[in-house]
Amino acid sequence: MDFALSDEHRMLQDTLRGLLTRHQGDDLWPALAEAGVIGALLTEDEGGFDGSGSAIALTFEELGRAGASLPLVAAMIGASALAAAGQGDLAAEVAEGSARVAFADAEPGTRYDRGVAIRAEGDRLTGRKTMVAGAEDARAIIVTTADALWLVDAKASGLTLNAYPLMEGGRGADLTFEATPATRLGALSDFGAVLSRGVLGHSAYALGGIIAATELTLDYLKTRKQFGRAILEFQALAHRVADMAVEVEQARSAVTNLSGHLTADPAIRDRHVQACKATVGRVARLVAEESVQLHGGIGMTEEYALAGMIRRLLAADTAMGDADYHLERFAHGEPAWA
Amino acid sequence: MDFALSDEHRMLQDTLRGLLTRHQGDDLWPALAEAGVIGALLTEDEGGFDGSGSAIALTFEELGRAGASLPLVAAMIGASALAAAGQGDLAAEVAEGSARVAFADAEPGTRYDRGVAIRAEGDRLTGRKTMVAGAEDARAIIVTTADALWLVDAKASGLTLNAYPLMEGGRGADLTFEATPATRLGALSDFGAVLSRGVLGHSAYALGGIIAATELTLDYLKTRKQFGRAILEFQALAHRVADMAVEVEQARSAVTNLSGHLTADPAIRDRHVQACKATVGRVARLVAEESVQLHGGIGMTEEYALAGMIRRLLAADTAMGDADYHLERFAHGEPAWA
Amino acid sequence: MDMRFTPDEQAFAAEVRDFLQAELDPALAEKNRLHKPLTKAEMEGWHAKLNAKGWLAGNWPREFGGAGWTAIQRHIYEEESAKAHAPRIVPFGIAMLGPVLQKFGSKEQQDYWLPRILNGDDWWCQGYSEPGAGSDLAGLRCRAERQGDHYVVNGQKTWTTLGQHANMIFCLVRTSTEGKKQEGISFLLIDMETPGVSVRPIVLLDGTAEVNEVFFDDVKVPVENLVGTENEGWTYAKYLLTHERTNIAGVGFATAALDNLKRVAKAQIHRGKPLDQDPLFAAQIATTEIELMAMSTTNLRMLSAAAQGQAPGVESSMLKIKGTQIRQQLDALTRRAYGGWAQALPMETGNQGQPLDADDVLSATAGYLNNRKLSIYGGSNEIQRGIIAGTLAKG
Amino acid sequence: MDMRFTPDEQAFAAEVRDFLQAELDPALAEKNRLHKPLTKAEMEGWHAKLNAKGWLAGNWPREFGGAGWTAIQRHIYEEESAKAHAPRIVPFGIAMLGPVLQKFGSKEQQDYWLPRILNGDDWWCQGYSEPGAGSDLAGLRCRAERQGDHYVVNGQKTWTTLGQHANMIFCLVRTSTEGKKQEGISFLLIDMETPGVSVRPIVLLDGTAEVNEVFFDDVKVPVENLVGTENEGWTYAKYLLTHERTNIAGVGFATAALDNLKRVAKAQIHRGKPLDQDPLFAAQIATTEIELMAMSTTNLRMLSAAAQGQAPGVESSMLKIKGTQIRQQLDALTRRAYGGWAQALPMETGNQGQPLDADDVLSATAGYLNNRKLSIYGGSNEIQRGIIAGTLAKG
Repeated sequence: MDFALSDEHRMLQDTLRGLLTRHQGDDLWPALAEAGVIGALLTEDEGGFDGSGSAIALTFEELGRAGASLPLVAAMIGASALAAAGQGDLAAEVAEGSARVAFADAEPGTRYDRGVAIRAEGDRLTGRKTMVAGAEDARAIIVTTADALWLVDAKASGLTLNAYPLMEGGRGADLTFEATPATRLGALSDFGAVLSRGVLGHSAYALGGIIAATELTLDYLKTRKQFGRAILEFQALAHRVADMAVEVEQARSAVTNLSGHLTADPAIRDRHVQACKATVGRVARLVAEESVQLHGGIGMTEEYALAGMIRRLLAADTAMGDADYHLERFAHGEPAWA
Repeated sequence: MDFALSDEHRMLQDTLRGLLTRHQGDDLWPALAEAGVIGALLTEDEGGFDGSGSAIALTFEELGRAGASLPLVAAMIGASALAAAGQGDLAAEVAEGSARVAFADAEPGTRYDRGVAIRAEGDRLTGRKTMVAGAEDARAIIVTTADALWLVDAKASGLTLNAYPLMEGGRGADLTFEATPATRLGALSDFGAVLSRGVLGHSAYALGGIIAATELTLDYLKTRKQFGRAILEFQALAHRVADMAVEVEQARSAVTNLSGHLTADPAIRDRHVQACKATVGRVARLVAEESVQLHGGIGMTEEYALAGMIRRLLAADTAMGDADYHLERFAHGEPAWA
Repeated sequence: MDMRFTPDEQAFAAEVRDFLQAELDPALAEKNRLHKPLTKAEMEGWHAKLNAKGWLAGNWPREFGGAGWTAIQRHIYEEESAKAHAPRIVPFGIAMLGPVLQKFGSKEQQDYWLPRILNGDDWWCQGYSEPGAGSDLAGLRCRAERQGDHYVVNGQKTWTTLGQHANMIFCLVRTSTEGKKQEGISFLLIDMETPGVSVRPIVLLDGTAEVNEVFFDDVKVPVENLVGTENEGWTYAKYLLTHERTNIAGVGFATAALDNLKRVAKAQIHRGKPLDQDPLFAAQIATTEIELMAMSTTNLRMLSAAAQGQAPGVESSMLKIKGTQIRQQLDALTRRAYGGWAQALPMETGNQGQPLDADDVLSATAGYLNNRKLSIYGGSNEIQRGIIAGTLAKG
Repeated sequence: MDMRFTPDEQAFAAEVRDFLQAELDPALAEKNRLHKPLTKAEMEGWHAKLNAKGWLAGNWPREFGGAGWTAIQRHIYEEESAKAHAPRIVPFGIAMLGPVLQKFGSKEQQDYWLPRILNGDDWWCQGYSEPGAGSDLAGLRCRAERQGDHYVVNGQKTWTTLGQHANMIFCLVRTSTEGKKQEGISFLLIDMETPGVSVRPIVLLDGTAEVNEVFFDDVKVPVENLVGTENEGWTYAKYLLTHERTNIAGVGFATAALDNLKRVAKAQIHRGKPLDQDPLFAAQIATTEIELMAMSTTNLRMLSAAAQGQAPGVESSMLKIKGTQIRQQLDALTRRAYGGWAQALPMETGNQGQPLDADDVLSATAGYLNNRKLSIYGGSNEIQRGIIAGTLAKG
């Protein structure tokens, strides 16, 4: 039993921390791609060189700590799904960073059902997807329907795009499909391993944000004085910080569990997918709400670093099914992907 | 709008407080009956002289504050159901305190379903009821089945009784029926008003216990010193006491709501039945657990007054459907009695 | 015990509903329902309609031009107008400054300022909090130095809600540093067009800009703008805070939010069915509705006790805590009902596109984020817990 | 990263399971599962079997007759034995006093007392808490005065678990009132058959009588029963407390409790179906199971870090809090699964009848009530929160 990072992963972590200090915004993606970070998320078969749970978890945790908003989960899911479906060329381009793909999962009018606002007829899609991160920059879009995964070219006929800023910081879009030609990559359940890696990515990203928000809050409470004392000296608040710290460890362990069971038997893996998302989502919201409350007014302001953290935490809970969604499926003993 | 007690009810309250100070144990029942307390729970048609929500709420709240364990809800339900079913003579005897009845509702093997362990065939009952308070002293037993209310004579053939102490302080029994002759009083849903009064009784009793436990805890925290200060001066604990105080008001209002809607349209009444039991049950458990925790070790001991309060609070939550049971029915928009 | 409103009160409720039906522009109500910021003109227009009806200052005595409503009537008005999504009456002049002037102001101040409040001649804002004095309000440091017939004010105020619209601000300022920190505070009325006053908006995490910082740099304020006695301002400040706490439970807002949540849960699909049929979500709605049923009665119990002359105790602190818990829970559930659809936010600053058909979704996210303030401002819930515990400790 | 146990550890786990299979009397396991108090003979019998196997003192080094297990091995033993409902090893001699004597005792004390612990010659109990010194342990007042070659002890101890079976007690006593309250405490071994020692049972709210008060009235204790140095006992006490916190997460107990809860929920009927098919109850079970999955890994992460020599920080406090929350939640759910059937309690004092076929129901109620202690004793959860916050404040 060994929970420490391997030497390779420690190097990857160092690389990431350096990159995230030096690069921001539009600059960051090419820097990550050049440093091989996308490749670290993918196996050799997928055009990368690692693709392990540990590599995925540590990469997204670092991105989450730094608050970088990138559709990197989409790249990972995309390259992986494309490779599995025999579209190796595009997968390789995504892996090396020369092409981007988006992942269209959420739909209007439903919480997390798939196929409510979109339907497939033959090899054409009609309907709408929403909150598609990075859609404006994508060469192709991976689309979920009720039971399948599809590939749609960004320039395909009948596809219109309406873009806007996302809560988490990047940009997203509504995609409207009108008999848009699409390639069926396979049944949703065939891509359980791929999608589970997506959940790990979002969860580790949330974990990074949880840690950052907790540290910022603790720092504030240690420094800021009220009634002549550091706020952290008020026992009622100190105990709430302690409870937050306990939950942060729960979130870390949930990510560790999924990371360690990514290649396990699907039934076991899916329980960890659900447990991970349920735990991390719950803790993300708790930390978001408690951080604002413990800060007081300043925690409500856009100027202060917490605001963006809060929104990213909420978004990470929401991506690919929130805590309630996965808890409910866990409780019913249902698979994660069906 | 007036939430104050009427003069009559203030007198009833004074009478009760006096009686509960002077009488305990076996002595209490005849004293209450003689003072007309059972009559206050019943309408004139039922052999009493009041039977209003206010009278019921204040009576059971006082009993709950004093920690008196009596099957008085059974007497109220019994007399009321008997009167409604045309069994006025027995009802009158119960009202004046010369006969007692028990109310057999809970069953083994189920949370709160009725008719799982007992069934009716013709006018005979077969099966088992459990946790029947006051069964040893009862002349007759009111029994619930899946859809009806029955009257069984305590000496009826095929009825065996196995008695034991109840958690709340009194004694109860398992009743085993073997083709035991019974009188069908009517469908369960016909007795919605009667049963709702039972819920009000248990809830107000719990409210009295909630108040008593909160006061005892507050008193302890004010008096007892740790690390050289009164425990209540520790802010983390003081804030939890404040949260308890807020919830006590919620419980009080829930009881007020049911008390004020006891004779409302059944659909509205039932929502208040469910909301009342859900609120009071939740607060009862919260106060029970927080009181023990805030006391520390002494709160775990049988010798200290809290122990009995805790058990009575748990029992009151459990009687006639706990908080979860009623919440679930409220959420589904189901009637309380069906 | 009688839980019903009196016939008079029921008639009054009907009159309020009729008024709202006749006077409230549905477009304005819809905008308000969607948590979209109203313009200054929209708020002033609504004030003018209420003033024409004589209802703008429900809480003021008739002698000052108010409606002289009972606490129950005020409650009824607030409930009905929240349920109809009417704009909230901007509280700074009506609910806060008015009562202070009526109790502690000079005859001249009353005669001059009170009619101007009713007529909308001034837009007031509140200068209480400072960057270093939030929950610890008495720790404020904004200085006012007497120089002849003027005070000269230097310092900063913050969390000044709707200050961007205001031409007047009432401020707590420090006129003495001797004695306890509660001593040496004075209550000043400051014209925001005086040289040296500047306002800077604070954007909140939901993207709105409804609060501000206000800076004072050698601002000259005539001494006749002092309310009451110098260094006695803490007394007036506390008086004002108790008035700020009217309608603290927010039952009407919660009722409107619950209705909206049920509407959303009926429309959103979950596991192939309307979300309100999902046992877990239905139980979460039910839990909150049951809490609201109880709190609503707690609120009435306390109003009724106050109407019968019972001195208010910690009731307002209890209602503040439970009221904000319920509203924040409703906001959280509404946002969560939208699931993966709720990942965008209508930032006021820089409009770079909006999702399609998503006004309600955006408002749910913004409402959730914005209402995190409920448990922070007006005395945070932690401060309220301290007040309750302190009272229980003495009792 | 590798989450699996090593082949050696897996083999050890199998050996533990084989041992439990061979040696654990099913009737004893069942009694333990039902939270029924075990007799002294039953506990001693189990100790003897473990001692014969060399496993009674897993935590002791081999030089003292222990098994010298790693932290992981101890974890595996505790997990497997909890899942099999084996009796818990009575901790006072093995887990608490043993390590203190090994670290701070004289050669004579080690040679005399340690083998007696293993052989079951003595039954030890713990004299730490006092009526006025619970969470504030250092505030203890039980006095020991040196008189020649004896100490004379006067005072009272409380919460002395299983003290009714004990012939020996290790005590913290005050030998000086000078300096800080942590100074002036000494660690004494006291023969409970000495004149002046008396034991009074404390009945708990679940009806059990497993804890006691112990009174000392001019009790003479030979000076050779002082462990270490006079007035230095606080150091030894703290050392003992860190050892008491082994297995603080209670993952094995929680796993067994979860299995039991699922069994009960499958059998109990709710709305005409097995309770585990009720969406609300299933979600509550799932919530707790998910918490346990995470905590179990938190526990292993911390064991693994400790095995690699990382200094322990606030981990044990975190595991104490989360571990007790999970166990108390499981206990609450199990009791609630029985619904209206769970209204009786098996009081040890005065047997006046028992409900039919209700052993499991009674044990659920008793287990729920008894385990409220988990968040109180061994440093209450409030104390643990203080430790965590204090460490974070310094970090």
